[in-house]
Amino acid sequence: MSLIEIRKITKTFGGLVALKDIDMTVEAGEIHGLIGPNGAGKTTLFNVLSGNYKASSGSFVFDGQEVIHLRNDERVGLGIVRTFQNIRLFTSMTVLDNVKLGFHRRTSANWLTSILNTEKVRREERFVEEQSLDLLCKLGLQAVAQEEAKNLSYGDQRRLEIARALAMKPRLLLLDEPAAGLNESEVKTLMERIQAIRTMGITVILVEHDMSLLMSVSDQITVLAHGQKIAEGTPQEVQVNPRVIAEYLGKGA
Amino acid sequence: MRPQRVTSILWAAVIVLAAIPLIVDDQYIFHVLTMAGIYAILAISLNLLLGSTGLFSLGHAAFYGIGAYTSALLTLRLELPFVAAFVLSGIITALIGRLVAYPALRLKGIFLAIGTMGFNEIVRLLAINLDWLTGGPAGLPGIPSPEIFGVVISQPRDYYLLILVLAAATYIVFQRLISSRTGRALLAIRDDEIAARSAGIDLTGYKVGAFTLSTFFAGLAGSFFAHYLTYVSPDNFGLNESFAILAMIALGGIGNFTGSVVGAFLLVVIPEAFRFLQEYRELIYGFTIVITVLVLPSGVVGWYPRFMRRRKMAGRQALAVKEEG
Amino acid sequence: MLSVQNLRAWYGNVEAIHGINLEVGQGELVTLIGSNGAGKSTTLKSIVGLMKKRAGGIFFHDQDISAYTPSSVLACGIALVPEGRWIFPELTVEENLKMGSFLQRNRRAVAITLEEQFERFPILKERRRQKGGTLSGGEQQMLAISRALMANPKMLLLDEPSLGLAPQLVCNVFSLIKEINDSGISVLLVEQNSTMALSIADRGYVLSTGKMIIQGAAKDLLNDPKVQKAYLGYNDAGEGI
Amino acid sequence: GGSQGAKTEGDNALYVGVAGPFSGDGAEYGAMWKKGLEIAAEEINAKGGVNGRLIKLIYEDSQADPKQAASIAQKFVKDERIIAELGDFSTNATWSASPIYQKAGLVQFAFNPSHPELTKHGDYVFQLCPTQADQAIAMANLATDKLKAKKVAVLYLNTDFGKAVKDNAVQAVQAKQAEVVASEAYLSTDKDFKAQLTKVKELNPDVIILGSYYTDTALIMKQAKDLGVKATFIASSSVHSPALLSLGGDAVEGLVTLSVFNIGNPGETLQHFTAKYQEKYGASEPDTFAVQAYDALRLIANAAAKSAEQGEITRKSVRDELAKTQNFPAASQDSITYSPTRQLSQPELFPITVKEGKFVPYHL
Amino acid sequence: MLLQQVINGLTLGSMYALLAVGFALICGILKMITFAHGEVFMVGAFAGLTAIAAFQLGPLEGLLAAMAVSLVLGLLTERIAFRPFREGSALSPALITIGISIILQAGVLLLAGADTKAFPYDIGIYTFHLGGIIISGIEIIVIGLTLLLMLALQLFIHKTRWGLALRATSMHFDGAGLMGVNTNHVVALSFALASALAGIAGLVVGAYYGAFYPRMGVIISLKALAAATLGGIGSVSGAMLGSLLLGLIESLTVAYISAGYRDVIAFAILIAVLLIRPSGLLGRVEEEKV
Ligand SMILES: Nc1ncnc2c1ncn2[C@@H]1O[C@H](COP(=O)(O)OP(=O)(O)OP(=O)(O)O)[C@@H](O)[C@H]1O
Ligand SMILES: Nc1ncnc2c1ncn2[C@@H]1O[C@H](COP(=O)(O)OP(=O)(O)OP(=O)(O)O)[C@@H](O)[C@H]1O
Ligand SMILES: [Mg+2]
Ligand SMILES: [Mg+2]
Repeated sequence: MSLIEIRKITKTFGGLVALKDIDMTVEAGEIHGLIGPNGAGKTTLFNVLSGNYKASSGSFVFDGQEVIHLRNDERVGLGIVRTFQNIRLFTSMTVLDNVKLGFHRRTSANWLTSILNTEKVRREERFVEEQSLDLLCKLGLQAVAQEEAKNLSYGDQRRLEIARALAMKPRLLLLDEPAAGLNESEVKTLMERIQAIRTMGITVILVEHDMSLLMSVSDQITVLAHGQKIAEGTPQEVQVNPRVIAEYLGKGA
Repeated sequence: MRPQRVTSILWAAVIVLAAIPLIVDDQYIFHVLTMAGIYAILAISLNLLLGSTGLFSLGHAAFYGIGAYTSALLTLRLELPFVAAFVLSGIITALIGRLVAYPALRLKGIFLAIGTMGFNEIVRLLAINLDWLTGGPAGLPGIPSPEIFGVVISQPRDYYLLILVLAAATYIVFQRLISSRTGRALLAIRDDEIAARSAGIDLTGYKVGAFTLSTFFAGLAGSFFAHYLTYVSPDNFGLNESFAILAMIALGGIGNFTGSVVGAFLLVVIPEAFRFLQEYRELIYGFTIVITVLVLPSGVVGWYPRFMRRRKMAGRQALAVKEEG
Repeated sequence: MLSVQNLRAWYGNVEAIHGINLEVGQGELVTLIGSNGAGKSTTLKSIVGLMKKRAGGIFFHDQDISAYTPSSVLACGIALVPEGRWIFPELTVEENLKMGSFLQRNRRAVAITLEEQFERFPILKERRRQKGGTLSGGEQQMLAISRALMANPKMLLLDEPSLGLAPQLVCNVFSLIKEINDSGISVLLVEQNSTMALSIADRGYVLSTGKMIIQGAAKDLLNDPKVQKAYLGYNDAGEGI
Repeated sequence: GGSQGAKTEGDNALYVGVAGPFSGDGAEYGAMWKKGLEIAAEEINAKGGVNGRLIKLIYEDSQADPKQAASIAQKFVKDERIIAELGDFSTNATWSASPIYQKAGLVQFAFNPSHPELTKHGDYVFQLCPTQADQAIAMANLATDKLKAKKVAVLYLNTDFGKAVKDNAVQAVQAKQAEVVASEAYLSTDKDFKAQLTKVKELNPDVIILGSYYTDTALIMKQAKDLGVKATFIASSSVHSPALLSLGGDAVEGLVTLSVFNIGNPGETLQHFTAKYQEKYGASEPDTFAVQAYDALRLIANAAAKSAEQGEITRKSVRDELAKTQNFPAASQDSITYSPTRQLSQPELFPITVKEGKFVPYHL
Repeated sequence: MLLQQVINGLTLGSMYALLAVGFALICGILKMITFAHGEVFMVGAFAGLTAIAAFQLGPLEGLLAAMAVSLVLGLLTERIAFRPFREGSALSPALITIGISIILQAGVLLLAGADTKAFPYDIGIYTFHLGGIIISGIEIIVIGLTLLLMLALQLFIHKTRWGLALRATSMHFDGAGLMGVNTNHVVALSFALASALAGIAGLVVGAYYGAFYPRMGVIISLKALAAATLGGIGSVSGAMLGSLLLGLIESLTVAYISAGYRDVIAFAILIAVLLIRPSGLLGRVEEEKV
C-alpha cells in the first residue's frame, strides 16, 4: 500500500473545471515532482490535498485512511503539511512565534491550563521554545528570531515558511514553488535541504518551475495541464515526453 | 515587553491602587474608580475578540447586560448568594455567547459588526419587552449588595477593593492566555486565517472559545455592576455602551490589554473630570476619540513601545552604516 | 522612448527591485524575463505608478514620470495589461472596454475605438453584453489587452499575457502582440514563457531577484547558455548547480 | 475635586444639585427644567435667599442615564454644601441613584417621574408629580364617564412611565365595563406611528388614551389626522406644553389632557410664575416641566427656611421639613401637602383641551 | 388595512432608502463603515430648516441648502476619517466616525437647543382616499421624491462615465486607477452623493414628521445601515430593496404581531438573512483564492 493514493479528484469553480479526475500515487519517502504550465491546477491540487479547498469529488487516502472529508487543521494533525506559493506568514508576529505556531498540533495546552499556567504548560512551552530556536538555527534564521515576519527579506520569508512547516512534524510535505524568488545559491541550499528532508523520512510533493531543481531531486514526476494529468514517470521519461514538451517545457527542450 | 516586567509593573500598579483608600477617603473617587474597573474588565474581554482574534464584534454591551440581569434574577428570584450568582451569571452569559458565536462567525468584517449590533439591539429590546422576566422598562431594583463569605460589601471603598481584585485577576487571565499556546493561535487567526488553518489551528473552535471567554468576563462585569448599583434597567446596555467599550480599546491600543485598562480609566475619568463643562462635555468626549485615533492610531499605550522600537531601529541602522563605512 | 534608470522599489520594508536600468526604443518590442518573484511585475507596476514606495528615474519621451500617478502615466500614453488581468467582474465586456478609454471624454471617439477593438477581437463583440467575470481565462486575457488598447497608447506594457492560456491561445496572443507592435506601438513584454517571448522580441532583459543580470538582442539571448542556466535551467540538470 | 467639596469661607450659600437630561434623548425636557429652576432661584435670591443665604444650583447632565445618575449621586452626596438634590427625569435614572442618596441621607426630590412606587427606596426620596395611578385612572374615568366611551385604545411609550399609564388606564377602563380594543407600545426613539395607528383605526375606538410626552403626542396626532382617525385623544399631564401646540399645529385640536396646574382658574403663584416666565422667555406659556421644576426648588427653599427657624439647616432637617410640608401654595397645585409616602396627598388634576391652538379648560 | 400598512411600510422604507444607498456607496467603494451618516443627515435637516426659517426661503431652496451643507460635511468626513486609513483596518474610520457623530450631535444641541422643532410649512393638506386607503400629500412627496432620486442615481451609475468609474472602482480599486480614474475623486464623489442624499433625506424626514432634533439621525441611520446590509452592502439596488423590505417588515410586524417586537423582528430577520447569505440579498460572495 502506498502512502498516498489519490483517486479521481475533481475540483470545479462555478463553471471552471480546475482539476478533472486526477489519479496519483506517491510512495512513502519519495520526492514527487508536480509540474505543468501556469493555471494547470497544481496549486489547486495542493489546496485539495491540504484541505484548503473541498474537492468536488474524488478520494484521498493517506496511509490507509480516507481523509478527503477532514478539515484542513485535522489533516495537519495527521502530518499533511503545506507551504504556499504566495508566502503566507503571520506577518505581524515574530519569527520565533511563527515557528512556535508550527508546534500547535504537537502541544496540548488548552484554554484552562493556559490561564492556570500549569507546570505541564510551562514545560511544554520550554520545549517548544527550545525546539523552535533549534529549527531557526538549522535554517540560519536565529539572528532574526525576534523580528516581525513582515520585515524579513523574501528569501528569509521562504525559509521561515519551511521552518514552520517542519515544526509541524510532517509526514507528507507539500512544497508549492519553494524556489520562486530565490537566487542561485539559495536554490542550491534549498535543494540540499529538500534532500535532507527526505532523509528525515518525510514524503514530499514538490511543485516547481525551476527544472534544474525539480529534475535533480524528484524520484517521480506528474505533469498536469488544463486540470488533467498528461504524463507521469521518472524525470528522464517526462523530459522526453512529446506532450510535456509541447504543453510545458517548450520547443527549446 | 517581557512577561516578567509586565508582571512586576502590574503588581506595582495594583499595590498603588490598593493603597489609595489609605490616602483618600472619598466616595465619589471610589465610585469613579469602581466604574473604571468594571469597564476595564469589559474592555479587556472585548479586546480579546477585537484585538487578539480580529473579530469585529460590536455587541459586547448585550453580554454585559445579560450578565447583569442574570445575576439580578438569580439573587432576587432564586435568592442565591452573591458568589453563586456571580459565577453563574458568568457561566450563563458565556453559554449564550457560545450559542451566538456559532452563527455569528459565518459573518466577516463589517457584516459581523452589523450582525452583532443587531444582536445588541435585540437583547435591549427583549429586556424592555419581557416584563415577566426582566421587570420591563422599569428594570429590577433592590438587588442585594454582595456578601462574600459573610462579609457584606456595601461601602464604596469595599466595592472598589473588590473590583480592583477582579480587574487585576481578569488582566492576569488574559495576559497569561495571550502569551500561551492558545493566545498564539488566536493571534495567528487574526493575522491570516488560511495560514492558521494550515498550521493545524481549528478556526471555529478557537473563535468560539474566544467568544466564550470574552462573554464570560462580560457576564462577570455585568453581575458586579448589578450588585454595585443594586439596580439594573435596559438603558444601561444599549449600543452606545458597546461603542464606548470599543472607544476605550482604541484609545488604549487595539490588541493591548494594558491599553484597555488605561483606555477604560481615561474614558471613565475624562467625562467625569469635564463635568464642569456641562454641555460641552460631550464635545470633549467626541474630540478625545477623534484626535486619539488620528494622532495615536495604535493607542496611548501602543504608542510607547512603538516609539521606543523606532528609536532602537534607528540606532541599529546608524550602527550598520558605521560598520559598512 | 522609455528609459528606466536605477529603479528601486519596496513592499513595506522589503526591497523587491534593487536598482535596475532598462530602455525601450520607439516602435521596439522588448521583453523582460525572469523567474517567479524576480520583480518583473514590480518593475511594470513601478513604471505606471502603482508602487507606493519607489525610487530612481523613469523617463518617457525625456519627460520624468517617476512621480506620476497611474492616471497621469496613462495620459502620457503608457498602458499596462496587469498580471491577473484586473477585469471588472460585474461590468459587461463593453463597459470594461469603455473603462479603458476613461480619459477620452469624446463619446464619438470612444465609439470608434470600440468598433476597432471589436474588429480585432470578434469574440469580444459576440460577448459584449456578458459580465467580465464570467469569461474564460483566454477571453479575459483578450479583454484585458483590448481594454488597454482602448486608451490608444503609444506604449503597451504587458505582464504575462500568456498566463493561464492554452498553448494554441498562447500562440495567438503572441502573434497579436507582434501585430500590435507592427502597428507602431512600442511594447514591453513580461513573460514566463521566455522562449516564445524572445522569439518575437527585438531585445530582451533577464531579471533575477530584483537585479538585471543579462541584456541583449533577443536572438542572442535565445541561444545564450547563460540565460538558460539562469532561467530556463532544465538543460543542464545533469551538471548539478 | 477636593476644593469643590470643601466649605469655602465667605460662601455660605445653600447649594441644590440638579441631575437631569441636559443632553441626549431627553435634553429638551431638561432645558424646560432649567427655565423653571432659574426663575425660582432668582425669585428666592431676590428676596434675600433663605435665612440670608443665597440658593445656588449645581447642574449635572445625567442624560437620564442610570449609570451617570449614580455617578452624579456620588458626587452630590460628598459635596457637603449640597442640601438637597432635584431629579432625575426618568424612573430608571432616579432609581439607580436612590440607594446612594438614601444611604447618605440627602433628599432626592424626583419631581418629574410619576411612577406610583417611585419613592419606595426610602424616606429621602420625594415625588411631586401626581402618580400614574392617579393620572391614568382620572383619564380612564374621563373617557368612560364624561365621553361615554365604549371602546378605548391605549398607545404608550414603552418606558416605566408609559407602561404605568397603560396598566392603570386599562384596569380602570375595564372596571367601567368599557372595552380596551388595543394597547400598543412604542419606543422613545420612534417617530413613525402609522402602523400602530392604522391598526387602531381599524378597531374604531371612541377614545385613544396616550401615555406619551408632548413631542410624541404631536407626531401621533398629526399622523392620526393624516390617516383619518376620528377618536378623541386623552393624554397624561406631560403633554401640557406650548411645544405641543407648535409641533402639532391643528392636528392636536381637541386633545384632552389632565394638567397638573390649573390654567382656567390660576392661583396666585401660578399667575405670578406665568408672568415671570413670559417676561423672561418671551410670549409662550410655561409647561408642566417648567412649572414642576419651579415648585420643586421653592419647596426645597421652604423646607430649608423652616429648618432655619428650628435651628441649623442640615440635609436631615431639610428632609424632615419637606416631609412635613402642608398647604404650601404652589404653581402646579394650589396647595401641596405631603403624604407619609412622600407623594402628593391629594393631587388635583385639571382637565384641559386644545381649542383654536390654545390650551383651555375642558368642560363637557 | 393590509394595503394601508403596505403604504405605511413603503413610505418608511423610502426614507430608509435615501440613507441606505449612502451606506451602499460608501461601504461599496471603501469596504469600510461610517457611523456619522446619521449626523450628516441630521445636520442637513437643520441646515435646511434654518435656511427656511431664518432666511424665509422656500422648501426647494431649503432642500438645496440641506444638500450643500451635508455634502460639504460628507467630504470633510472622508478627509478626516477615511483617507488617512485607506489601507488600514476598518476599525479606525469606524471609531473616528463615532467620535464625529458625538461631536455633531453635541454641536447642534449647543447651537440649536434641545427642543424639537417643527417644520414651518404645512404639507399635510392633501389627502387622497382610494377605496378605504388614505394617502397623504406628503407621503406621495416622500415616495415620489425617493423614487425620482433613486432613478436619477441609477441613471447616473449606469449611464454616465463617472457612474461607470464608480462601479469599476468598487470592484477593483487599483484596476480603476490603472484605467486613468482618479480614485480619490471617485471616493469623494461617492461621499458627496451619499451625503447629498442624506441631506435631502434629513429635510424630507424632518418635514414629514414635523420634528427636527439633534438625535434625529441616530435610529434612522441604524435602520438604514441594517437595510443596506440586508440588501447586500455595496449594492445600490440592494440598499433600495433592503430598505423597502425593512419598512414593510416593520409595519407588518406592528400590524400583525406587536409594536414592542417590531425592531426585535426587524433585526432578527436581518441576522437570519445574513446567516443564509452572508453578504446580503444582492451582495457578492467572493471566495478567497489561496
Ligand atoms: N478560488 C478560485 N476561484 C476561481 N478559480 C480558481 C480559484 N483557484 C484557482 N482557480 C483557477 O483554477 C485554475 C488552476 O489554478 P492553479 O492556481 O491551481 O494553477 P497552478 O497550476 O498552480 O498555476 P501556477 O503555476 O501559475 O501556480 C486557474 O484557472 C485558476 O484561475
Ligand atoms: N503585494 C506584495 N507585498 C509584498 N511583497 C510582494 C508583493 N507583491 C510582490 N511581492 C514580492 O516582490 C518580489 C517581486 O515580485 P513580482 O511580483 O514583481 O515578481 P515577478 O517577477 O512578477 O514574479 P511572477 O513571475 O511570479 O509574476 C517577490 O519577492 C514578491 O514576493
Ligand atoms: Mg500555483
Ligand atoms: Mg509577475
